[in-house]
Amino acid sequence: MSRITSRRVSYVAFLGAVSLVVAACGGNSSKSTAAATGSTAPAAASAPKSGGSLSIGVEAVWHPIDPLDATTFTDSDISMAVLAPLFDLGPGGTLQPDLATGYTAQNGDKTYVITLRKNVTFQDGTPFDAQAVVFNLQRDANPANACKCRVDLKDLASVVATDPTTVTVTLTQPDSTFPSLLAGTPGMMASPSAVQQEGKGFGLHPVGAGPFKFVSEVANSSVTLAKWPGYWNAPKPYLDSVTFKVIPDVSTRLASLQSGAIQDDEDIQPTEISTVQSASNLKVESLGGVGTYFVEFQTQRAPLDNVLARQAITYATDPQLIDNALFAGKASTGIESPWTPQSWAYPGASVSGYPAYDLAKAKQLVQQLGGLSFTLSIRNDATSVAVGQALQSEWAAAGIKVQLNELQNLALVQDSQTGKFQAMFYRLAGSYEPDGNVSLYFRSGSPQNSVGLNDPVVNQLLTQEREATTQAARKPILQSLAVQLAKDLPEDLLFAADWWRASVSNLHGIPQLANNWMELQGAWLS
Amino acid sequence: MTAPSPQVTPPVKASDHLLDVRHLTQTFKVAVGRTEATLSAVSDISFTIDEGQTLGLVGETGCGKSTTARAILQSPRPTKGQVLFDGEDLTGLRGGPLRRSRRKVQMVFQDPYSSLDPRWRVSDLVAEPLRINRIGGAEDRGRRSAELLDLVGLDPSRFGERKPHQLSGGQAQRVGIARALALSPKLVICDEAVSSLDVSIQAQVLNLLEQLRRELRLTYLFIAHDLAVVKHVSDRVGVMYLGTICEIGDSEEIYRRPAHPYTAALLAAIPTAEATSGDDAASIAGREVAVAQEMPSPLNPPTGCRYRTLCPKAADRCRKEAPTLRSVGPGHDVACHFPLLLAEPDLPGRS
Amino acid sequence: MLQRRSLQALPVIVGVSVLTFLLLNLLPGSIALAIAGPGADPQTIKAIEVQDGLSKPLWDRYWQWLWHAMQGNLGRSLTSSESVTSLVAHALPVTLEVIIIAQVVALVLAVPAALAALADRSGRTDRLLGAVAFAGVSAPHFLWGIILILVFSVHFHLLPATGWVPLTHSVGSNLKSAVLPATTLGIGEFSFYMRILRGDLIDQLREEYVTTARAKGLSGSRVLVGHVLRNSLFSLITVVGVNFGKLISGAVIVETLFALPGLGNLLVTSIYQRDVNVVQGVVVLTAVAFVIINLAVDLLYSTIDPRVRYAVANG
Amino acid sequence: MADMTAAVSNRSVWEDRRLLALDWAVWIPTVLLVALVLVCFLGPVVFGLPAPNVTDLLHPRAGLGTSGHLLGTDELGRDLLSRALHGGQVSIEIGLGSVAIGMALGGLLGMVSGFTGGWVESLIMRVLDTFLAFPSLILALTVAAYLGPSEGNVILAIAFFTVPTFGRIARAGTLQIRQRDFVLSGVLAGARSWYLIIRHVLPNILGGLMTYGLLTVGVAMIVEASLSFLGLGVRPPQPSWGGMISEGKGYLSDAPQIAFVPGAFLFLFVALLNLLGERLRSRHAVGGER
Repeated sequence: MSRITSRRVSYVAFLGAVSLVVAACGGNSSKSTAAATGSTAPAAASAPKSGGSLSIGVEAVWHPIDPLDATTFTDSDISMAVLAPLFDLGPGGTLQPDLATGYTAQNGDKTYVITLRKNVTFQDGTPFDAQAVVFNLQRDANPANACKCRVDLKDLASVVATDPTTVTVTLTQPDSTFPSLLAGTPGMMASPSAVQQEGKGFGLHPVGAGPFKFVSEVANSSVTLAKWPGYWNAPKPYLDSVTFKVIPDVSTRLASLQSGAIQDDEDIQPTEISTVQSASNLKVESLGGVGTYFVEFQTQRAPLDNVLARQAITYATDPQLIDNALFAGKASTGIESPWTPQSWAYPGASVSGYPAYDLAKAKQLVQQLGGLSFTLSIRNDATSVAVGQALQSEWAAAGIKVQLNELQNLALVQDSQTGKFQAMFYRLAGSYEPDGNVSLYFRSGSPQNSVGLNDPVVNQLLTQEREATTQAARKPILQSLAVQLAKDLPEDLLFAADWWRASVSNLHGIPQLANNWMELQGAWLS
Repeated sequence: MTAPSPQVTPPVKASDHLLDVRHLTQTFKVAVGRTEATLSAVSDISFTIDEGQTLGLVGETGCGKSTTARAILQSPRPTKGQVLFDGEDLTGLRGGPLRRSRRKVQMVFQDPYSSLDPRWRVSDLVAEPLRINRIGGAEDRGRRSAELLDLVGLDPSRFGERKPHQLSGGQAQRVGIARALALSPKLVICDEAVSSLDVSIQAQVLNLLEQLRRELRLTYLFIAHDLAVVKHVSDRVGVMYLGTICEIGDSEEIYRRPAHPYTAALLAAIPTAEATSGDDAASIAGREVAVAQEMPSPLNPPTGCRYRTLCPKAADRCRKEAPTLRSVGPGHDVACHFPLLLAEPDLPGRS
Repeated sequence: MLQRRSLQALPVIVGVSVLTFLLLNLLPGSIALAIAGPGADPQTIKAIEVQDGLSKPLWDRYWQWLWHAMQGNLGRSLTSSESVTSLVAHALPVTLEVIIIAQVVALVLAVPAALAALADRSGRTDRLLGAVAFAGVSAPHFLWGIILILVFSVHFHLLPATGWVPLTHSVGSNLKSAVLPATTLGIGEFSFYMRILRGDLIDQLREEYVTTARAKGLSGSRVLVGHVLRNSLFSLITVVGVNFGKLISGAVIVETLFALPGLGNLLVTSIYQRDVNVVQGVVVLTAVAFVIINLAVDLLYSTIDPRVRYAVANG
Repeated sequence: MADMTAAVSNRSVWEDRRLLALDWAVWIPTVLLVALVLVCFLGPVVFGLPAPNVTDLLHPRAGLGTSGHLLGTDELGRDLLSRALHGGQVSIEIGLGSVAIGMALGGLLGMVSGFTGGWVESLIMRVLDTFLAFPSLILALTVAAYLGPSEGNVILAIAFFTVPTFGRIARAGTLQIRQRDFVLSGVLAGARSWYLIIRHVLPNILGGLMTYGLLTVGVAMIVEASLSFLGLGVRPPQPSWGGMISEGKGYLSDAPQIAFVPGAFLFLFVALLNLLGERLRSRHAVGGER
């Protein structure tokens, strides 16, 4: 993470299926306590103050502000402010009301009845009602619209407006996670009349029911939003205007924060934390993370089709050393399963059977194998290059020879999806819902099963875990899954993919959502 | 042998002369401001040189002498006309045959330094033509190169290893001559071969050329802007003005009885016959400047006779009709409507 | 001449467009996947391929692009679906402003520096300025940029480290946001211009007319400024003109570093996103601009200076 | 434009070596450059430096003067001096290699087009103009992105964009040389174009090309750095000066040496090249001092 150049983009760009994976951690209990809950005011004693404008430095550019196009976190952050979702994903993954006030599950999680907030209008004056929700969900699910979020809605059977404030959604198969999806991209509500009027150009003139109105954008540079007085949750929003500025380079982004050009840096390097902490006018927040950094192995290709080779590599890996050297020891290590300490599925720092760092064992295995050499594919960003080189040297100590194959993001993603690699350093955005970290990637035949895992035990555990309804029932199944994965070893886990946000000390009221999206309606400057 | 443009040029006839230039024309396209114009550098000139003879070609700078020389050598090719050398039309040849025929015509250049690659040693420069034509081995060529240097009066052991910039102008020109002789040419074109040299050196080089002609039975086309120099070496003299030949004839005849007003003007500009071999190069240069200022542009030559704008005898006819060369005596042709000889009542007899 | 030169420019522009097209389409990685975003299902990717005509053969797509381009339609961005012309229209002023300020700053500093160096020929000032000029061209742009950010933004908080305020929003803030990038870009140019100008001035001083002017009793400084500098500046201007093309490359680095929404940034982002239409449009427009500037400089040069002519050799 | 006209003159700098050797502005940078090259290529062995890619994750970002690491270590604990010297090898190879290729190809095209004239010249010049009209860094960027990261590919990508300039310089020189009488003299002696190009044109324009080449080596090294800045340099962990600077860019506040050590090497080397190239070029220009 020396330079988490595209941390937020890559969450999406790296492994995709963001919307499914999106439900993220949020609740880093230690640091984000008071600010954590939805739209409530921060613990700071003083009352929120209206006025002022906020500039946020973001890494990635955005797509048109349209649920159909949203892929990056910047897309989501802007959508949150302009369009607003049906639900918010609060800390610990609890659903909180936004444009919808609640839901009931029926028919064994196959049917959901969603109740909507009354007396809400879109920014163009048209009413927000059940018809609008039906319109949006159908638009997102229509294959012709090629929504990037369509994978979320693939089980959608029907959407019906039961009455002006009630929508009934029927699925083709039970899915207990469906409501949380409505806190993601599919839940973003665009004004139907504006969509009809603008057609493809909607994303350039987005209209929603969110706290801020879209004012203008400068392509690849900035988006400006202004307070919308008609917002249902008056007196929010407090800020008069918000500007998102694209600053792709990590160090220049921090320099911008230091020099006052922006008030919030969405993503700083771990090595920069101390710099920010020492500045009196800045503060840093850990946003935690439910994703992980890991090296994935192509288990169908020599030489890593041999589990002993994978064990040797994993034994030779010392994540703590890399963390200390590159990230000032700030990354969360002790990850031996696909879940981080932020997730309720976290099985603890040690998973039985997982080959934790042991150089002697690694050497012995390499000897037994008669040597081991392979290619590690990495993205051509500074963080990946640094970690890749560190891994290379750690493995070299055990006699493993590695060639680094630096690729542009797109080529890397494509190689991953087509299984054209031996080993690949990767980062998974992670999902608050534990299933999101595993079933897509390890179930036989899944298109995203790039590691080529084909283990009936894993498949069965994945099915069991989905069918179980309560956390208590699911947790032991997930524990067994972790143990089975430690045995199969499709990935060498390094550390949690958590991130840090730096901002000026007088910025308050941005809650920590589980998916790490930014909700700005409660933000204010003192 | 094919003529380049059959419709324009008459069929090639065999020639008794060593060099027979017929209707030679050379034009260039040049940019003037933003438009393109045609510069007619040489316009329909014809002359012959017999074996062993020297033809002097005189005229002021810019009159087309050097262009003529280069057109004869097909570098660049003339726009129109034929160049018969040893009975072969050079304009019809290309590639290997042209290279072979042209070997017998060599050139001595005005600026000896420019004609010698500054990076080569003298002995190599002289031997290069042999090397290009793969004549003899390296040793033979070395020997021949030494002979040639000897022939032009340079001690091969002293000068062979030098580079051109370590030579004086006269020495460099001698190297140029030796190089031109390497392939035993029949015709040597001396393009202002002495004009860049000091006057005292000029005489030495002229004497050398004269000596070589006798010893090697060479034929010269001797180009110069200085009538006095030409007179020394030429059997016949041609006078050029603005791309045309206005008078051609035996050397003595031309000097004694110029028929063209321009020739007369040129002769009159030579201070005295005795002084020309002396050291008044300055006056020659001065005269050149003076005339050059008045000379019309070859981009837009006068109609009719090209000399009429400066001619004291110009009449209406001169503007309307371009004079052609016609005989005014044995071997003496002039292109003028009112030649001086005819104007004179008692025509001196000739022998 | 004008027609001839313009006709020569045409194949160059077509050549550039073919080259870009080939380069972009031969890059590894599917364009449709780039648009769909990773994780998209095959159906979506297929839909995008059909929608954007990506499944057609390469030459078909090129002809289609060329046909539309000739009608002034450069297509739409594959990622943002904004029209390429409007993307360029937004980005161009930023790049132009930075480049122009960089050029102006470089020139404004280079002229007095060259004169000062000349006045103190081979002296201390001359050497010092010479050293500065050498330093300017001896390190990559981004190294100077990083140093400038560290000093002026992070340490002294004088100027914003990054970002861009359009001229239409606030002239003051706009200039503030342009200072560092333009300076970064201008450092190399200043060095270049100063050295050229100094050399040219020395050459001019040797010319005959200077001696004549001095002989006529004109004062040294009068000759220098009135004649010599004027002549030298003229040749400098032509260099400046030609240099615009080179600066586009510099802008790529500077805009990435300073997060400016200019052409360079647009180009790099688009290359990474495989936004073929945008890259194609920007590169071709840049080439057109380059060709036009060169043409203009050549014509200016030949019109004003009678010594320069296009001699067209025969054969 | 100014570069091209100065590139060729009657007398070449390489000609009078004795005179050159007496000019301190020529020999000081030459000696220093040679010394720097020697240090880069032999230094690691002579000084017994640690291997450039051996990491010490326990002691990353050591400062200058740390025992065993004269210039400190980088973010992975690798010896910066060793990396800077090895990186120098790569950078110098890239600089020289790309210029050599560019000069050979551009020189050949320029000479052929200048000497031959006609449609051959038009064709070659239009192709070169095409590459010249392409923003050079973008060209290198796309080529590098296309070929993938490796030292050889970076050399090719950079060579690609030096070709047109060398081509133009060679052509301008050839046009001048072609008018000289010794070329006509060669033609009259029966020489073929190839012979004249190789034996007479090339030796006479080589000095100008080499001088410009010297300056271009510096430019090529800077372009390498720029490509690395954009993530398209040589394959890690192989060091290059440019790659090291961009790697170190992330640690400017707490370990500036990671970026500034290779930065200083690059700066020194390119500055010396510029000094030397500029001096040689000024000797070329008619009239001497400049």
